[in-house]
Amino acid sequence: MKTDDAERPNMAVSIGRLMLKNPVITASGTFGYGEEFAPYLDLGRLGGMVLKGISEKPRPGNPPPRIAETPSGLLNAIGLENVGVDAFVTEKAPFLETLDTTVIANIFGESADEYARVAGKLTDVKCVDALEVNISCPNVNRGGMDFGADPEQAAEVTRAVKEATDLPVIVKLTPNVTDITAVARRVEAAGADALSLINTIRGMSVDVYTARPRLANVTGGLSGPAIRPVAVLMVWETVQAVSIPVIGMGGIMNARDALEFLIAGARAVEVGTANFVNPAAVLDIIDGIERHLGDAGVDDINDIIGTLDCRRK
Amino acid sequence: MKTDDAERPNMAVSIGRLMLKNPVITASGTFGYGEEFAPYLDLGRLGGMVLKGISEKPRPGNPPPRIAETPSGLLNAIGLENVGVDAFVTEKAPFLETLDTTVIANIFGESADEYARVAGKLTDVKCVDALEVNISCPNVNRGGMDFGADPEQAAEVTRAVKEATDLPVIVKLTPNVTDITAVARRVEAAGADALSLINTIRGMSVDVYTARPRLANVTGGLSGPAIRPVAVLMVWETVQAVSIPVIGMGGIMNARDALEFLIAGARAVEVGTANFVNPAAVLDIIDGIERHLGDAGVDDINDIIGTLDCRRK
Amino acid sequence: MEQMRKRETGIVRSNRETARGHYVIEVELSGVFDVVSPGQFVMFRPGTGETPLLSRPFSVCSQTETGETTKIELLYRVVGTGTARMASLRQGDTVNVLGPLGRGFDMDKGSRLILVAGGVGVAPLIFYAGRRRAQEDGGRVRIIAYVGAADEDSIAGADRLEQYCDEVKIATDDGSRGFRGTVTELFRNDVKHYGKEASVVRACGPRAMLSALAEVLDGHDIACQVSMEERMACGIGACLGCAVRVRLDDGSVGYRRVCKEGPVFDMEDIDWHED
Amino acid sequence: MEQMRKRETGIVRSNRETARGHYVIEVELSGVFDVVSPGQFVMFRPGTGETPLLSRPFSVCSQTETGETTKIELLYRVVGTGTARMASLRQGDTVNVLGPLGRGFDMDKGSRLILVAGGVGVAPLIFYAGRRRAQEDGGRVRIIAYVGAADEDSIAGADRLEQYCDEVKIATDDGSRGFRGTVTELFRNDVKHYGKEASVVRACGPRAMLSALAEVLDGHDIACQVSMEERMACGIGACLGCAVRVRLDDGSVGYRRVCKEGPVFDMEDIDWHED
Ligand SMILES: Cc1cc2nc3c(=O)[nH]c(=O)nc-3n(C[C@H](O)[C@H](O)[C@H](O)COP(=O)(O)OP(=O)(O)OC[C@H]3O[C@@H](n4cnc5c(N)ncnc54)[C@H](O)[C@@H]3O)c2cc1C
Ligand SMILES: Cc1cc2nc3c(=O)[nH]c(=O)nc-3n(C[C@H](O)[C@H](O)[C@H](O)COP(=O)(O)OP(=O)(O)OC[C@H]3O[C@@H](n4cnc5c(N)ncnc54)[C@H](O)[C@@H]3O)c2cc1C
Ligand SMILES: Cc1cc2nc3c(=O)[nH]c(=O)nc-3n(C[C@H](O)[C@H](O)[C@H](O)COP(=O)(O)O)c2cc1C
Ligand SMILES: Cc1cc2nc3c(=O)[nH]c(=O)nc-3n(C[C@H](O)[C@H](O)[C@H](O)COP(=O)(O)O)c2cc1C
Ligand code: FES
Ligand code: FES
Repeated sequence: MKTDDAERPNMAVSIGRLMLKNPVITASGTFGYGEEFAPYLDLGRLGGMVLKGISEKPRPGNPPPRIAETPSGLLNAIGLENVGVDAFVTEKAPFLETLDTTVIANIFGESADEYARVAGKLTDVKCVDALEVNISCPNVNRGGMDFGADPEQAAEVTRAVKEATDLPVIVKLTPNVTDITAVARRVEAAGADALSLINTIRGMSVDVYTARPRLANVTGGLSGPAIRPVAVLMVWETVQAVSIPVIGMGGIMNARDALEFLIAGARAVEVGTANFVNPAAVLDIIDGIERHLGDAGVDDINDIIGTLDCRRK
Repeated sequence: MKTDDAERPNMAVSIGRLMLKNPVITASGTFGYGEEFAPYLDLGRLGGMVLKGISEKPRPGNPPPRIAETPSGLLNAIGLENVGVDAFVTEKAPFLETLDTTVIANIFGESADEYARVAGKLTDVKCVDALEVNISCPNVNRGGMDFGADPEQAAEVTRAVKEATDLPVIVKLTPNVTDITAVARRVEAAGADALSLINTIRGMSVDVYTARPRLANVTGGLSGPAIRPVAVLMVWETVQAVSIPVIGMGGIMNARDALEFLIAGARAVEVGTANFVNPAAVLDIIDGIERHLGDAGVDDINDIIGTLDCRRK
Repeated sequence: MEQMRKRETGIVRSNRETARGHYVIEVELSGVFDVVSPGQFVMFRPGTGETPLLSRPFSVCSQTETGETTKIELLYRVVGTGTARMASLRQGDTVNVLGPLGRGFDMDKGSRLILVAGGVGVAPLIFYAGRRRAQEDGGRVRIIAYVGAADEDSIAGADRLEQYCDEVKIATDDGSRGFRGTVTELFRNDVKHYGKEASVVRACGPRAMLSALAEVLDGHDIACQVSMEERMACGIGACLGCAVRVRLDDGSVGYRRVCKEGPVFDMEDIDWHED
Repeated sequence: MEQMRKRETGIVRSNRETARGHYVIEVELSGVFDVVSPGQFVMFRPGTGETPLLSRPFSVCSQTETGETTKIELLYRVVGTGTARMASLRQGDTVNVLGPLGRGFDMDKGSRLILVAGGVGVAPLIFYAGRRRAQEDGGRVRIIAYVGAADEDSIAGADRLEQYCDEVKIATDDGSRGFRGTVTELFRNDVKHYGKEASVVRACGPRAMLSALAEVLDGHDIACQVSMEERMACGIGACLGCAVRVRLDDGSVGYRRVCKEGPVFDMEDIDWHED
């Protein structure tokens, strides 16, 4: 590894007007509000941090068991437990203000209006640098179908949030759709500044000895290395379909995995489940990417992004 | 394990008018036309065998590399290589006629007409007991979108095949859709005798050292244990959405995995990738299910099917 | 900047089966490892290989400081993929350990201490009993342990408890050793004697056992702390995966994180009624 | 019914690093194992654990019959997950072996045999050379081996070739031993001498090396068989994953399965032009 700072490759990337010191961001719901990880790593080294999803009112979450391990995967049905936007502002934001890290608040709601209200409230919170809009949430006004499953509703939420805030808006897409590029294009047209993907893939698991689901909620969301090939493909397709920046995620455990997404065209990556396996995983990933650039003789991370070569040899 | 035959549990299941001696079927594309496996197991013990997909004309398949391993998964882009229906009838069918096994031919095409023609030709082949219609195939008349991705086109193919044959018709659904139950219901209404699911999930993988896709075809289909939670959920949802029998598959490696699908309501299961890991895997699965029934004091496999208990404790 | 905590690399010193399906693994940790309070746990993962994906939580059963390094012991039962893999570890193998984590038992100050253990729940209670003995100040504490197991062959750790306890009472489901029945039934017969003198209970075991214990203690004025189990992903309070239902001050129910607010809870705080 | 073939359980007898990153593993198989012809391979998988998912193909490097059991050796280089896991296997560990599989080399009958090996491609050629010597009938065959490696430290198996060969010529990319350059460049210098006498070539190595060899042999009347590599899922002809492009009789190109019609092919049957 390079020791001389002057010789170190540039790791900074930009997601529209959002500048990140490096392309490695912690993913929503896997890093709490940062506090829990403070004893394990210098949060200032992160490219960015996406907070646990915030809704208008506090939500208690689902009954346990909430998680189950599957081959190379984690099924979760946390149920979007969170303290609600007001408690976030008073209880969690002060700690985040002390950090020199890009903070992205993740928001969700049960109606486009709720999304807009949460976005509005967070706009004035000093530590929040951008919003990530989780549209993998049932629309109560539409029989519980996820906003993200329908391009039209995804666009509606995007418009509502854009009107409510002047922060950069990243819309987080769900993989549980026939054609993610159709949703991506509509969300782009509705004014999103960037896209992030993928959220978890719907799944379930059965305990065959008790004939019961392994999650109390029956179904959950699958994350972890198992979903990586699906995520890389969706990111690659989306990058080609839109012109706004795309943040890739899904099963990134190490620098090699992160590079798959960057080479496929993601301008940054989010790391989720890996934080559970090792609370300092993101640092290893940042260092590993830097080392890879050094080994490859590349002095700017931006020169790696989107370099996938699909020509037949 | 029970030694006395009289005490052994009943393992026979029926898929509509198709009777299987047990619920374990080998999956299309993972068991060739049976011949390759004959040295490794008594094919007569199988619940059934689905043949490698057959199209009207021979197809050469994709250039190599055609496969790549991912965490707990296998990505493949074989490209539906096959000898074509005529060569199948003359070269492969004679061997299959010597077997005492339920043989299900898997068919695909680039238009509803091609599906119908292949179905028609196979109807008169003595060894073929049923057809499985793979609708995860691009429709050349509709800009290359998979038939299976659109309920309407899926129904059209189903109708075309039903008109061309009097064999039981099992339609094999793709998981790459927003709502698999919508496709399932339309296919049922179009006359399918049964459904099977899931086919592979679309994915890709990047070699970060060469910045090239790990498959020459760039994208491929993901199978293996990684996809099991997704498959179990789709099977469970589909079972509740239709009244025709459902055959479940996706990542079944052992008896425990097979039981997940049966408990979730599948009347039979198909086993794919596991055949590559151990050519006699299906026998272990059949024996394991039988042992499980014995341990649980259940004397008929049908008493396990659909017993999933989702009530909160 | 203050000293960062980190996931430590450990070396397996020994790993042996002590009762049917039950193992004790001894791990030497090279980094700085905090003093563990009994009831605290670690997140444990074999150092190589990709299965299992997540670390698994285990109560610390003993801690020994040896100059630069710390040795900890975990007592575990093989129940699935992770513990099966763990059982295949051999001397010299590398493992990852994150901890100590969570809230341990409060050290009691009474004159009588009652331990109630179900299965591998004995692990933190061995640690507790040893620590309690070591901290005796003046008056000797009388320690009585109740240990439950499926059968004689699967009683793990009772011998270690005997080093510290005045009495170890055993219950087996099939009666192959000691009382025939559950450990809470055995305890129920004795509980009426315990109210008179200052007694506290420390318990660890499957939820059903702890729930039965809550019922046994109901109406008796005996303070009890229990160590709860729930599936965990992170172990550090971030994933919200390990929720346990508790009774809140206002009488309503809510969730707490077993890894952070627990694993040890005051018995009366847990909502035992349903799950 | 005739004897069924099955995946055999083997026990690791030894597993040692013989050159940088290169190992030789010796496995004892208890079941009936067919006589392997040099060039045939086995599908190999550690017997426990879930990583890797699929078995990996390895050419057999030697086979020894010892009464009821068969011992085989594999020579391998660590390049990824599966081979890394393989390198961590220890004596006594259980493994799964399916084989022997595919089409091996035709045994030559010439008076001069030329072996061209790149990297671990030496494995089946060691086996071939040994078998060829053992089958000598009357006239002695002259065996000349060309072995290529990255550098001196990563030359694997050349010593074993020396037991059977009259001459072993080495090429290293960095010139740290023998000729500086590729093994095919080294061979190119000699090829003109070989046409006169009945010579055959047996080669194994990376595709790029075999492709260069095809070009070197072009125009020379020397029969050559090559062992090809392609990623495999099943190893028994069922998945169609291991396709290699070949020239068909009618001049068009098509695919053949490396695991079934190969891994050994006549050099002129392969379509070297693109992939
Ligand atoms: C704070 C804490 C301390 C623990 N201390 C010990 C200990 O000292 N010794 C010991 O043997 N075990 C202990 N456990 C339980 C131990 O973590 C599980 O047995 C282990 O995670 C199972 O992993 P596995 O991969 O073998 O099983 P899996 O394959 O994951 O599951 C097998 C079975 O165990 C159940 N299970 C899995 N994880 C848990 C869990 N965390 N809690 C309850 N049930 C679970 C599953 O539902 C399933 O029925 C503790 C758990 C917690 C939360
Ligand atoms: C018939 C045959 C015989 C072989 N004999 C030997 C042998 O004797 N000794 C030996 O060391 N290796 C041999 N190989 C190659 C060996 O199978 C691969 O090195 C091994 O599968 C890599 O597994 P991995 O999990 O470590 O690597 P992976 O993580 O799967 O891949 C690491 C790298 O190796 C490449 N790779 C993976 N599999 C193959 C393959 N089958 N062919 C070519 N490249 C591959 C990948 O593209 C990747 O770049 C043989 C291959 C075949 C087909
Ligand atoms: C326990 C858990 C909780 C999550 N909570 C949220 C959330 O609140 N909002 C959100 O947008 N995504 C949430 N996610 C999804 C992750 O941010 C991420 O999209 C997904 O896990 C895929 O990445 P990974 O494979 O790296 O974990 C959660 C994931 C997990 C595992
Ligand atoms: C190499 C390979 C080839 C396949 N070919 C076909 C095919 O020709 N037709 C088809 O319907 N499905 C095909 N499939 C899909 C399988 O039949 C099955 O749906 C899928 O692999 C999921 O099951 P598994 O996880 O048990 O493998 C193929 C799968 C693999 C891995
Ligand atoms: S295990 Fe993650 S919050 Fe408790
Ligand atoms: S590896 Fe499956 S056909 Fe060759």
